[in-house]
Amino acid sequence: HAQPPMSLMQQIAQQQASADALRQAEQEMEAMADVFNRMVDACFKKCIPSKYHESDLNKGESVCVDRCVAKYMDTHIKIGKKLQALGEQAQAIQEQQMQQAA
Amino acid sequence: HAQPPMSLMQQIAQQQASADALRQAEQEMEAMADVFNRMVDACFKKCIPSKYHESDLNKGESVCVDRCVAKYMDTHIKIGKKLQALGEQAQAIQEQQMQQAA
Amino acid sequence: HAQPPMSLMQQIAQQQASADALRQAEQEMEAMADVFNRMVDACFKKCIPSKYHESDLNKGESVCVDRCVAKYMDTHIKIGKKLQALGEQAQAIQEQQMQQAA
Amino acid sequence: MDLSSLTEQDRMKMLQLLSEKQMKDTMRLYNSLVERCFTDCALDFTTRSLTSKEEQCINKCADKFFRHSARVGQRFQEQQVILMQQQQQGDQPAAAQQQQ
Amino acid sequence: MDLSSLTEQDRMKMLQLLSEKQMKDTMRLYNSLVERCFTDCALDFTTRSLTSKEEQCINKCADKFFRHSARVGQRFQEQQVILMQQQQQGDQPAAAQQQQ
Amino acid sequence: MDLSSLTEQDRMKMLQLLSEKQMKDTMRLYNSLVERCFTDCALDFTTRSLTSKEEQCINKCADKFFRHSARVGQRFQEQQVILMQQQQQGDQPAAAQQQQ
Repeated sequence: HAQPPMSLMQQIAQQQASADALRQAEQEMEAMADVFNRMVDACFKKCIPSKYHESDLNKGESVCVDRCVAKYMDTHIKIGKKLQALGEQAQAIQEQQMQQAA
Repeated sequence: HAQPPMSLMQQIAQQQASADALRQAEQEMEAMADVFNRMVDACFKKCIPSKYHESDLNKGESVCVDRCVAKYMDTHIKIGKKLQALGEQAQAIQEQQMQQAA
Repeated sequence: HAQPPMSLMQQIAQQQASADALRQAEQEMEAMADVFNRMVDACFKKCIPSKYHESDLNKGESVCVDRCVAKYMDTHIKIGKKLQALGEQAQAIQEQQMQQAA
Repeated sequence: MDLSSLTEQDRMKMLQLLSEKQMKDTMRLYNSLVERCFTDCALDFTTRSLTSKEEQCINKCADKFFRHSARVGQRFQEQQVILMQQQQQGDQPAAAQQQQ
Repeated sequence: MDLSSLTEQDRMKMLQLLSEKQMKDTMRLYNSLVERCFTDCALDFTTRSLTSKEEQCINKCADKFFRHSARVGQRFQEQQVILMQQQQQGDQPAAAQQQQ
Repeated sequence: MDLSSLTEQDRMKMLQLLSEKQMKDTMRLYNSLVERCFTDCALDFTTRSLTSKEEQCINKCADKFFRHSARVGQRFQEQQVILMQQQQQGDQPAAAQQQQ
């Protein structure tokens, strides 16, 4: 049952990679759930009057919900691109500063 | 100090059961705290005008808070039963589908 | 490479202290982030009209934000002192009760 | 999500995590639903128990929220599928294929 | 909560968890109280420090919230006890015994 | 924060934690920004895609929020430094040195 050193290292590295993938998957699940929950809330506020006359979604509410989801996703994507551009900009400035410092 | 295999298995099973019970207790504590915090918020909004004329709860506010807690708990129970019924309904449909598939 | 028992104990104690410090640092980070996020939200509501006429913060908005942060921190400190006094009061009552029980 | 690097043990952990997450989400849904329907429907604090009018409102509120939430879930999934297809077709602008 | 299956070590962990949870709850209470009283009381942004009127409002807001929160806590506990008793008496409908 | 008692291994963990925390904060910022700008800007539900007016509003909303958030961050840090200096000078009342 003696383990050669290299194989042990590999084993540890594999376990680390697995733990990292697990944490990342966990974070992605949470991020997705957060998006969904906020969308549910936002579209409920936009489309469902708080009078609750009946249990069903009526025609007008249903159409509103469909459009609301589409618009929400659109907003999500647009702001995502903005954030990405901002991140790249910040990185470019940082790199420029590091070059000037060198 | 040699451990027979069965006993080791039992030990691991016991530790697993303990860890599971710990996680469940943790979740229950969090769920309870969430209920309480939301109730505090909801009843503050319902019963305490945001003028804050004095530090004490006056008579009217106190009575309102008591009734608010009772109604909130009632709502909690009613919606809980609804969720449970819905869960059972979903399970029944799932079982029906599995029988049809078999 | 044999470890004398005492040293092992010390090692375990050191690891425990380290794990505790890690958790505490984690909690402090989270508390700080919570303060900041709430302040950002509160001051956005107080100072930025939801019309969004331009991308920049205008002069009036900027001045408002600066004052808002100062007032928010002041509120934070004042309520912190209140909580502390309350905690000490509760502790004094508890100690008194324990003396009476003894 | 790239789960190919997971060990067998972590795969099990993943499933447990998923079920815990689901449990937590259900709790959150439950608690937020109670808060919402209570806030919108409990309007009379001259009594200690829910009036029949309040109770009806709470029932409709909960039903409506379930249906709303299910509908948002469906649309969300559909959009996710469209977005994935677009990404595979080489990152075309998302808006272009979503008109009306 | 069924804690009978806990090992001695996990029982210790449980206590630590409880105290951490309490710490976190206190933090959350603190931060949400600041947010609430600031939002309701800080209304004048022509000055950089709190006016005496704002400060008085914040003091009353915090006091009132503590008392409110304590009262809700008391009532909540009482209701929990009633609910447990009802469950032991064989799951009778909760509403029936709570009238007025 | 007293991190002097951290082992080398936990120091590494701390850095990882920090980067995960940052990741999470960015996610939270992202999601809350989407919710805020959507709520304030998406007002017309007779169409399925954002109108150009809505889109402009969302752009300005996001820009404004970034700038707002950055400004609050700066002021917050400045105040933290002042508070620390005051603590080192022996806990003088915080309000006294903050007038106007």
